[in-house]
Amino acid sequence: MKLVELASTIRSKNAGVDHITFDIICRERHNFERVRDSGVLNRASVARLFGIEEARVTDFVVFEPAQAIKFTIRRLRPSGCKGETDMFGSQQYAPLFDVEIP
Amino acid sequence: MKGGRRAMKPFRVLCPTGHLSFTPLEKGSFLLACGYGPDAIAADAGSCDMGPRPLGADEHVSLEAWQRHDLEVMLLQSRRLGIPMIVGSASDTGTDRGVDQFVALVRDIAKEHRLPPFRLAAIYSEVPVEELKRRLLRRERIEGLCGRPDAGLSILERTDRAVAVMDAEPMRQALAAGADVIIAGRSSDCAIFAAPLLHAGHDPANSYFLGKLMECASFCAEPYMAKESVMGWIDEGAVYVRAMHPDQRCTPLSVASHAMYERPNPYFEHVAGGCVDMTDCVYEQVDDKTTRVRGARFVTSPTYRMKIEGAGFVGHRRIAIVGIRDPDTIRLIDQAVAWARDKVAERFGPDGNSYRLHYHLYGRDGIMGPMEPRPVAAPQELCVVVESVSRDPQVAFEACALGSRNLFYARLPALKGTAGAAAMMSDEILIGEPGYEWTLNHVVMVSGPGDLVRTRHHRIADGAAWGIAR
Amino acid sequence: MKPIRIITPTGHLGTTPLEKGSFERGCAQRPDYIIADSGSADIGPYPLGADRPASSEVWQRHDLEAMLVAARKLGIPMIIGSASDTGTNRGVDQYVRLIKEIAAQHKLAPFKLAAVYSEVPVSDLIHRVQAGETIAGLNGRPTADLALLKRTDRVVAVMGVEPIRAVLRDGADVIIAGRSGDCAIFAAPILNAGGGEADAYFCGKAMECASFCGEPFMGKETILGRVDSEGVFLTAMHPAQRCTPASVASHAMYERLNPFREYVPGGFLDMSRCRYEQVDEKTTRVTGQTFVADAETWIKLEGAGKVAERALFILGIRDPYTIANLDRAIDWTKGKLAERFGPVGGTYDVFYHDYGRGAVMGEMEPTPAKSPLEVGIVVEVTCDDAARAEVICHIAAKNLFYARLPDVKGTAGTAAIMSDEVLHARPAYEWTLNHIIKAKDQSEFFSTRFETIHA
Amino acid sequence: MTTLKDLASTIRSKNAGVDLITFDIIFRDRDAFVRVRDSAVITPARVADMFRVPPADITDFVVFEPARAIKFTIRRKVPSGSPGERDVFGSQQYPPLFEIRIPD
Repeated sequence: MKLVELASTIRSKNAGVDHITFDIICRERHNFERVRDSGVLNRASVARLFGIEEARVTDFVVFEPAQAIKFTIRRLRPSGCKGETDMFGSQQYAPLFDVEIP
Repeated sequence: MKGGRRAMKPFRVLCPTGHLSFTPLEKGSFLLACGYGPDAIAADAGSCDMGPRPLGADEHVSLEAWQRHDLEVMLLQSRRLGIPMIVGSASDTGTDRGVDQFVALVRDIAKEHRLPPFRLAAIYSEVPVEELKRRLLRRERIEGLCGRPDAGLSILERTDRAVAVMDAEPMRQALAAGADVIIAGRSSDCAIFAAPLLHAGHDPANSYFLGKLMECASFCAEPYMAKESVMGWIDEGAVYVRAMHPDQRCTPLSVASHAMYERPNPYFEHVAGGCVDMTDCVYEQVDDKTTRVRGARFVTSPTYRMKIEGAGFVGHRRIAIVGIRDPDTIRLIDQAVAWARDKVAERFGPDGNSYRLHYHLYGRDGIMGPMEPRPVAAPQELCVVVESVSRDPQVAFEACALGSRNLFYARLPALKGTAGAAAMMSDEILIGEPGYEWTLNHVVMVSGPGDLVRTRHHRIADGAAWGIAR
Repeated sequence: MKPIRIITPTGHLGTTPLEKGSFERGCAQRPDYIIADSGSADIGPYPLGADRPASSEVWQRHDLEAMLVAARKLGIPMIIGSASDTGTNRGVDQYVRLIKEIAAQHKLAPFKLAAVYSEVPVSDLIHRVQAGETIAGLNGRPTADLALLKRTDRVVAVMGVEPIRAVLRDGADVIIAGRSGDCAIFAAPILNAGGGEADAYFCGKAMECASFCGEPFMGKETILGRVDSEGVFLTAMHPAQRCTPASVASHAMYERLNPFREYVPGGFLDMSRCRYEQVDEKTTRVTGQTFVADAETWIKLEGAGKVAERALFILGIRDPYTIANLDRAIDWTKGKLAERFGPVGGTYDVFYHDYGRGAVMGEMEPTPAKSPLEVGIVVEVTCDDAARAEVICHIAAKNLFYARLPDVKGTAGTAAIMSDEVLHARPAYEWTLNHIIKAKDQSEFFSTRFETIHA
Repeated sequence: MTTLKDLASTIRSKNAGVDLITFDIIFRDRDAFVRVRDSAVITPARVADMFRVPPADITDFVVFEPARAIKFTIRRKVPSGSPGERDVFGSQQYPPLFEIRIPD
């Protein structure tokens, strides 16, 4: 099953000027557990998905209260630099949709 | 050609550029062509292609440095060879401002190069909107072209500036009066070349037809090159065009292809006094670089009708650029746009009241709009360019800002991303050039070309006087 | 402690107008404070560096008017943080002027206004570095040196609760604060009322984006927050919105690297043991948050500096051959630019944002579309000189229009020009400072001015 | 399957004045031209349908032998360069013609 079918929210947003943080939130408890326990999402897999070095993934947290998985990456360039295409980092999450969860 | 002059060398017209000063002309092939003994140098300096703003705002789009460059190259050769130089549709639009600007440039160049005195004819064809209103009051018809309705008072009220498009006659008369240099207002492209040919005694059919072939300079040759010279002449009832660049040729295919370029129909070219009929034209290669065409006819119109072009200010423009990568937002983009439009309407009323909003959806149908045969339902990425127009600059700003930022806040069912349904390239509202519209693409009936066209003759002697003083 | 109730109508005052319906419902609850954050580092470095608002003054006035009139009618204090998007001195002064104008327009009875300034002169920081003080980088940034400070045009310090607590104690009715920590403007009155630090900061953290802590998603709706001895309570005011454990917990982690910690001057809020409970249809209670105090006080500094002028041009491409060969076409045009203006990346830079093929994500796009039907291209040129940026941008775009590729069948123009114009974009700025500096106390970088506003 | 793009050497669109966009399909190869011309696949009705315009908005449609070309012209919904313009020169309106199938 694809992540998009299990999660209720998948989003990205600036976390300060140097980071973009990603939130994957599941409204259904069993969906959250399924995603969490699958182990498909981890530092290495998200780094691979976005084509960045793993060291850029500064945080990776399973956040039980929100039934969420949250990770943060250091931006390739700070927000709003010349050449910017996504000032708020708010459209970087789409590739997560198609991650397959067994 | 008339029998008595058959022994003479045919009258040759040289065209160095298809749009004087849009980018600088190429000197190499032009100077080469000057070595072939042209009898006139002619070039078109205008176009409707740049949209209505240059005419409406009465501005030129070409850089003055390039205008000066092209006029200087042409003027020096025309004075050196002692042949007329004719420039039509001065300064992109052919308004009175454009004619005056080119006349001033020619004066400056003459002075700088201390050219011997010469005669210049400035031909004006701007039409005051008041004059058109008077015609309307006299119940004269301002007839719409291309399916446009006839002009009424309301369309004239929306018009800031109008020009009449002259045929060759005013330029021919100026040559007959002894002009060495002609700076003309808005002119039919082909008329600029037809004028010296008519003055030399050629018939209108071949004169206008040759002008049609030559007006874009090397566009009638192959391989494709932008701004190279071509030479044209009429002999034995046929027209000839020859590429001047060493690597270019005029071939039947290249010439015929150009004959149909940028025109709705390949067979007819309308000018004020009539129409060139090219239906029976025959194209033949006569030497490596030259093509001959025979068979053009001229149908004189029973009435003399001049085309009027007009443009008017529509409003201030503001632009915002938004990218979207979320597949759900992309799938529901029409709803997102409707949401954003509603937010603007809440503040300023419906679109069309004090503002207009345009959403350009690059990735779906941003280029072709409703003409797109297969708009992509779900492209991977969309670029939304939000464009607002209003006579009030503050309304234009706010409509654009609300219309773009609310894409970010759009409430769509089944949306997974809640931090913003859009990516702002940068959170700024760009100031576009003011918006204009083509209000007039019409014709009016006139008694003759002199009805709307005025000619002023000058003697340009500043350069010589200055030279003698030294 | 005595219970304290706060409403906030918007997560960023002025960006788009606040929604009046739920705000009026919030006012009808007779809150003790009306508070809103008006700024963000989210809007990029330009507004700070150039010292210009990102929002329209019309909308700023709209929101301030709604809040001021309601606060004076209810007789309660109103607090605005990070005035005019960036919280520079210009922003504070602009909001003070708007408050005066609105007071005059509505003939409001006299009230006491406090302006709290937070801008730090770059020269002051240069002196401090020369004197051996450390300006430490956050997020892996290196320590600030003189070269970095010289590239900086403008700096604000981010205030914590102390400067706001102080003016509240001195009787301020309306507070216009410079750059402030988002949760500090909410935490200050709660602390003054005797609330604990953990609850005060958590309440601020949950409320700072207004209705973002409710569900379903809505943009600018009012939220009511209450702190008492039983914990923090959050209630959505819009009839169709609720605050649920999931929505509040989700928001607690929003826009932050780590969902459990929120750093403020003097320590951090630890949310790792928070409990979220639904207490009624629209309200969620949160307990279990703790505050970990730090012996030292560090103040965050934000700074921005100008990098270059910018010019833009918009084109579209529909021809599938040009799209398939777009990289070649772009390389060709870059080569033409290099012939004329020297190497790209030297005295100028050019970006072809090719929407349709991965412009939004750039290098991070895992699956760039190979042959989209249509590509929208925004040509961006940056250069020190605005006129030169315009010329280069014009040519960078027109060369794409004239690019000749061997297989292309259209010969009248390889691109569609939306409108034949170079758009003058605002200059490019960079975030130079995202740093912290040690302070004697929480008030060191901030100054306060009181004024009585007579209509 | 042969498509128009396999046979034509130039397929282009361009403004023809402020109210019209004109389309040129040009063949270098005479046989290709004859094949497309005689197939009668490209007709005013077909292009009106393809570009979603009423047939009356096809102002001209000509098989132009001297240039080995088929040429037609469409009336613009809005004059060139008006606010909201997508393609001020009309120069990217031709690509849908590429995929027209030409029978053997």
